[in-house]
Amino acid sequence: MSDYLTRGGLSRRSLIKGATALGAAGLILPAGVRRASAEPKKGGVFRVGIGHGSSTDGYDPGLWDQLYVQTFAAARHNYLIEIGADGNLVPEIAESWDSSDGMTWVFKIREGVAFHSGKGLTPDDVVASLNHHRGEASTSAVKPYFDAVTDIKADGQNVVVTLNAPNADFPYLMSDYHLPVMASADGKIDVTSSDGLGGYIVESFEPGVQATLNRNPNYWKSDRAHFDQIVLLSILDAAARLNALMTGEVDTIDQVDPASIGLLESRGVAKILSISGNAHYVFPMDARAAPFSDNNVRLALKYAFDRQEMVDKILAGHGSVSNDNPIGPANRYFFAEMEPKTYDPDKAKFHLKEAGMETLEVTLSAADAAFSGAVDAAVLMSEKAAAAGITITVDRVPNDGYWDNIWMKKPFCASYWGGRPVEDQMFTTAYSAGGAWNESFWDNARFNELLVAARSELDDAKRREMYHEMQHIVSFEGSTIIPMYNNYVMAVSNAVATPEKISNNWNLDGFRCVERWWFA
Amino acid sequence: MRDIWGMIGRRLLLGLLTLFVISVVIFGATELLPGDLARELLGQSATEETLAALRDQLGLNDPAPLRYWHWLTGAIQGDFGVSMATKKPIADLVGARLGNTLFLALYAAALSVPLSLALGVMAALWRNSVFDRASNALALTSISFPEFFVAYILVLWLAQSGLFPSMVRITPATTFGDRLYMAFLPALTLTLVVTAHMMRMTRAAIINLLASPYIEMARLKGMSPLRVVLRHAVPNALAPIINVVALNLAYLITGVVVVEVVFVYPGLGQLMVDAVTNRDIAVVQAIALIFAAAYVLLNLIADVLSTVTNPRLMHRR
Amino acid sequence: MSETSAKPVLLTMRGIRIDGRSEDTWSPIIKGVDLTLRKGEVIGLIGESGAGKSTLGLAAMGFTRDGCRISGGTIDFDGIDLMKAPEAERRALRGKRIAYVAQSAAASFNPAHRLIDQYCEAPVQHGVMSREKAEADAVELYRRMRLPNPEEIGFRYPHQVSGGQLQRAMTAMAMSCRPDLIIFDEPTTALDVTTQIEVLAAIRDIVAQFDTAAIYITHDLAVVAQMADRIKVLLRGDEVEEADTRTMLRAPKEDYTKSLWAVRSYARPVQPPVTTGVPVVSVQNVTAGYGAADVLKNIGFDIHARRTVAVVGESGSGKSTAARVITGLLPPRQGRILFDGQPLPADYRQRSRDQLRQAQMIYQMADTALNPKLRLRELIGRPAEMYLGLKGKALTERIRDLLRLIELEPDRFIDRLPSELSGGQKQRIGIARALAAEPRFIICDEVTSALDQLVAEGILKLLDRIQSEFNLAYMFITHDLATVKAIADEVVVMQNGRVVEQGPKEEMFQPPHDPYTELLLSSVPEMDPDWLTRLLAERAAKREGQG
Amino acid sequence: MTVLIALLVGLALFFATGLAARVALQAGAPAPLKPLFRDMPLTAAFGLAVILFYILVAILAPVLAPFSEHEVLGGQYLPWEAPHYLGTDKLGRDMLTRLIYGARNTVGIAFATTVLAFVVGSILGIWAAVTGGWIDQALSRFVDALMAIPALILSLLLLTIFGTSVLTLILVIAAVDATRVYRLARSVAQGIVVMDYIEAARLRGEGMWRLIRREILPNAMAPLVAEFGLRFCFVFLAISALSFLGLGIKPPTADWGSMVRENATLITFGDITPLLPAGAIALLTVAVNFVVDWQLHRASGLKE
Repeated sequence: MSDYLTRGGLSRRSLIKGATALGAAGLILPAGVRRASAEPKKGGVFRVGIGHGSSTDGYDPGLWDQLYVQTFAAARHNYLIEIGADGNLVPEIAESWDSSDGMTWVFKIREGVAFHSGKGLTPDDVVASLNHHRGEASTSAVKPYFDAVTDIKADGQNVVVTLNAPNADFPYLMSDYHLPVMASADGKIDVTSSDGLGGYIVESFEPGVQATLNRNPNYWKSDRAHFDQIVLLSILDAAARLNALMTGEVDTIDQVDPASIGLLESRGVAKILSISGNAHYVFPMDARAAPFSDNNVRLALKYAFDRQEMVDKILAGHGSVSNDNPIGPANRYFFAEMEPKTYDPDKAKFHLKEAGMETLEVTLSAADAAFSGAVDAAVLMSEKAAAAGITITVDRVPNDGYWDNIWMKKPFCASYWGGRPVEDQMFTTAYSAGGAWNESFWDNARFNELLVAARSELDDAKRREMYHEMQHIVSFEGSTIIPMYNNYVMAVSNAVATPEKISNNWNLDGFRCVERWWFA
Repeated sequence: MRDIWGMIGRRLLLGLLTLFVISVVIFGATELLPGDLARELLGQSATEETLAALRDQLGLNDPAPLRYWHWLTGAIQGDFGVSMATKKPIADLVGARLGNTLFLALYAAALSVPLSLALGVMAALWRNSVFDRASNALALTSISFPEFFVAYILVLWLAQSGLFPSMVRITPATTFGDRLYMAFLPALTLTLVVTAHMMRMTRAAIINLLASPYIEMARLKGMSPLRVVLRHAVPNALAPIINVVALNLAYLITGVVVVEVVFVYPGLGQLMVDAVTNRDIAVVQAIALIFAAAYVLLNLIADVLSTVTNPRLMHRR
Repeated sequence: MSETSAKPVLLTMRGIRIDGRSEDTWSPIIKGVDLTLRKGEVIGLIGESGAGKSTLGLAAMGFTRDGCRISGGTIDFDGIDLMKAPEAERRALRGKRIAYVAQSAAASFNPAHRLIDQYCEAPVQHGVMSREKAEADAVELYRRMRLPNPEEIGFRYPHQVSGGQLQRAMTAMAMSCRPDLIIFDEPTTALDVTTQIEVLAAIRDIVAQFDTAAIYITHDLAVVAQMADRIKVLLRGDEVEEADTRTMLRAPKEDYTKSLWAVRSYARPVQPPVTTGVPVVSVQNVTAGYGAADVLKNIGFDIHARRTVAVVGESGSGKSTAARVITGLLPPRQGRILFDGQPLPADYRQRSRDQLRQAQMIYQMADTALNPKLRLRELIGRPAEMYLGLKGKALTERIRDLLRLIELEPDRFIDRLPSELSGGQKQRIGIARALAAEPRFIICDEVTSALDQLVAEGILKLLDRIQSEFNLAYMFITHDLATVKAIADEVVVMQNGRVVEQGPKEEMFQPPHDPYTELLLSSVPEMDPDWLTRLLAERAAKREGQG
Repeated sequence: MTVLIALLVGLALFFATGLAARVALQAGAPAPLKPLFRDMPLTAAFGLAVILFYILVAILAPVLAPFSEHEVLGGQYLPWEAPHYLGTDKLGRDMLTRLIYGARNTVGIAFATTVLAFVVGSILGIWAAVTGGWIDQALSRFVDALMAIPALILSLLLLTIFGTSVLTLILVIAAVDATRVYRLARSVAQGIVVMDYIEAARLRGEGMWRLIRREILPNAMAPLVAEFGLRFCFVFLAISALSFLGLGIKPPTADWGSMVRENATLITFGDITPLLPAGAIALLTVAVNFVVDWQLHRASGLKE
């Protein structure tokens, strides 16, 4: 893991200019998996079984929320910027980008690219695509990203975005899966249209069931989109997904049930791809409410369970221990040297005593909607905490309505984060005071101060220092228990070949498996 | 025959009343569910601001009775509206799924009804024999495992060996033969689930009659046991058998969510669970009414058949 | 009735023993009976319920009901050993050479099939004749059985045909293969007297025409006297005696047989008619019915204390409906019921508890009138507890008194369930339950018609005794004129919902009669082997005279 | 081959248990009950033995179980060897212990639910049959409407609204089941209310409660008991189906339905683990129905 740190020497300039190496990819190929053939072959029907999908899935990018629509979008759409397998920002529809002050961002739009409908791409399409997420009437989930955006306009072949404050990481936002470039008319995009710039053209789509797409013969990338046809199947049941893979109904599945990883490997019909990233599971505590308002209580809980056991049992080893740190090993400024927390009932008791308590009784609300295995993780925590005099009552709540009734409503619950490519985004979203999704309602003056400072800090070493301090604050004063980073675990049939590096920023090779993989 | 048409008319009216009650119950229940469509659509990434905007767009800010009234007036005019989530007409959304559901239900019925009737008759014929006890125990065992468990076992035995596909992918281009082949495992699972009930009822209905004087009469006329059961007992046991078959058919249409999930079968059950989860009330209502209508109609058909096959009701003095 | 002693023997049963299983033990039902039957001969089997008549009759077909087994003896039918023959061979005989006519044709015809289909089943399945020929044959036999519309009646379902006609159709069906032997198992017991005549006549003629041997099972001596050449009397699985019909009627040897003969002689002393005083119950101008149809049309009669009014009529005459009106289960459309001169609310739910207590009812079928899950203690005790407020020891004492009153030993019976009683005992419990309320008026709805005559006699005597002891008024619903003779003070004859005749008993049994009463009276079988022949001749003559 | 051997072993166990139970019951039963057991078919003896065994296990769970119900003892999926005779589950809890406690929780909850459904359903059903008129019509139409909504979806709705505590789980499943019981009870009672003894009781002026409780209910018991057996088992299945949708009994409570669900993916690999709880449910179902069949047979008076 130290690899990440030694390679972290990014210059401010290189960050601002596109297409520069950034961190390292977290590909961990299991032993024994053949190296993929270097030269991708064309052809075949690639079927993916995805553990998400709902009848309400649609083409409105503002409402996308899960892997099915994300992968579906990646198959038919292009974005301004792609995050490469190794974490690089790769130009996609934006040929290049630049900013002189971090406030005015100029994206040069690629020429000679056409939508599936045959309509040529113009910068106006890009403006309309971004504007869909802005403004009062927008229902987009990423509307907050654009709070700082004061203006978006087309300027010749460029699109110029103006911010109200400098943000060095702004290009990263433009890679967000909510922001595909879509065809526009009269300054509006059509959210009921499947039309896109991507490598595959939609043939049929039944929400919650399947989508079939055919290769776009006019795709501007020649070294991508190798399959003739792709089929995305929504298979919600974990066992059904496994069965589908084992009986050859699909070529790839996501979210392999940890319990069956070993058994699946031993069958030899498929290989497991276990990609470590920044995704992590969390148990936020409401920092405003007793007893969690006392940091000693929070620390007691943080020492009262066995992180390694959780990684072993909940993730079946496909993940790594987190030190209550939302910044993952794949991030640039990951603070790996922070003193680890181990299961230490005495230390937990000590902190309890500091808080003036002999015993502690709390209720932890969890549902597998939060993350797969959340209830089990809560039970494990509860069992271990008993030794420290802490009684955690696990309240398994319905999956249905979890995000509405439990999350950010109950004082102690389960949640997850997909991880964010940049520290600022992660911290701003979930840890800054008043942040929309500050799920622990945590408010730390020093942290808030550092957050603003780091955002516009130009010196990389100072920036690193600031982010390290912030990670330490979150870890030891924060109100969020983060026991582990979860790998993205997929299983692919032996017929499928993958590049050597598999993206770790999102599942299924950053949703791009449909574009990057091929049949051997 | 006049009587029958009268009965059908009355029952249909009553069915409409039932549908109305159900629509109120379902609407009320979905109203009581925590959260709403906007919240579900935006999921974890919802903020108060985006929620408010989406709610406004979806018309969720109207009071509940008003929304119900809109829905009801639309429904009465045959317009079940559009899915609030996808903006597609409900008819499009539900249509294909309904076809799939009916196909699977009929498939499973075509397997299970003859099977359970035959087993039931044989068990009654050789009552208390080894065959009777064994088929009874087997039937009981098959209903005492959870449906998804039965499904997984069948997949383990019949799909992993490559005999049948473990999941169903139906497209408009799928031929009927392919459909039969692909949907075999879900249909078999359902068959195992419903056979026991029908078989036990058939057996009981027949045995119940075996003490009748006319059965003794048939035996005293020198008729063979098989003929006694088939010709003399079965026609009189039809009413309870038809009823239990109707009940199970209704189950096959309305109660197969779990099997649909396991075999990735795009049926109505999954769609309804999905719609409930998403609080897409228009879809929930439409499917609930389809289910209820299926139930009402099947019961009606059962009653009509019971009447038609009962000479006492068919041929009045 | 022909001379048959010279004909060859058809059926020989020797030392027949049949066991029945109750719980887990086998107990004998038939204890070694012999029976010999010649071709064309009719033997009457007579005895009370439990005598084993039907069991023996069925055994002649080599058949036992479920839960029974033949444990000894031999059955030889025309040279075939039915005990040793394989089941298939026995099955081939049944319906073809030995046929069966059941007690209730309504229950024994399969309700799902037309009569003709059921007729044809045996001949076609046994390969005796083709379906077409069988159908033609059916019409012929229906005609001989004097069924109306013989061409069409076969195409009806059983429920569309009246009981008397069904019974004849069943006899025709039994004849379909021209069997050598027919077992008649109480074929007229479920029929009204007037209908019974026609069926008896038809059966007798057809058996004679085809020279078929028959075993005629019945509990009714007068009936068997008309039908049988010989009579065999059974008692609890044993043969009491056997003799040819006339000898048996004239000079029975055994005491038991004599006691059977003697039943008919019971009649209680005649009470003078009451003309003054307020009747306990007065039915005034009552019209009532279900749906649109009136079942009762303007009927009225009075019942005085210590008097029994018998309401007589055939099924469908409205006599039970009258009882429902009085009890308040069926509020009348017109008319009213007075109790002690005071009008009763029409609906029982509006009556006071005391009004309910005053009028009690005893039902025909004790089986359905007593809750099978309650013990006698509660069955009898409940009215006493409810109406009289008795509790604990006083209640138990009262129950014991009542049990003694109905001649049941309290210690043995108080904690029994109805299923542990005989038919007569059950009916006594019904009486005790009515008495427990200390009523003034009791409706007895066919209370003896489901009972053997000896038992019925006991019940009638008990009712008689209780009436004088407690000063009760009885309304006695019955179709049986013998019962009327035995117990009534006054008689109300009903037909089609109307009262055709009413008055004191002596007047009723003396001419001149209303024509319907005349028909009823003349249809009661008499213990004279020639009665049926004579009656039919008389009626024919009368028709001639009228024609 | 293994299936065949398992079948043979199963059959042998069945006969052995049945015979032993019959002998034991005859020997142990009080004198008045002895004939009851003497004539008992082997299936019923087997069923009774199994039920007694389950009850015993449920009552004695804390004594029998080698570990505590939800203690995490070691690694996940440990093999079947001492001290974990049936291995451990995915959190490292002792499988045998979980199974034993599962008997207590699952059977207890299923029993409470079924009893509740029967009390409510049969009383309402009989009441409707006795009363008739508009009350009967209104109740029956309402129940019809509820039955027309698929049970699983109705329970899903109700549970989502009212939460998934054990109490609501019992109430909701009982409510859904009660509609089925209502229908049966009503139709059975309709056959009984026309009996003369009911007429006699009405004419006597008996109240509704007494009519239901003393006059009708005892006579409606046989079909109700038969239904009870099946419904009892359906409750397990309902709970496990709800676990499938994430609404069953809450962890860390051991419950067979959820245990099957938890380990269901392992079936794909032919692993026997999920068979244990599923088998426990199936065995009990079969046992209960064997006993019910026997009781029905006795009640119907069919002798063969």
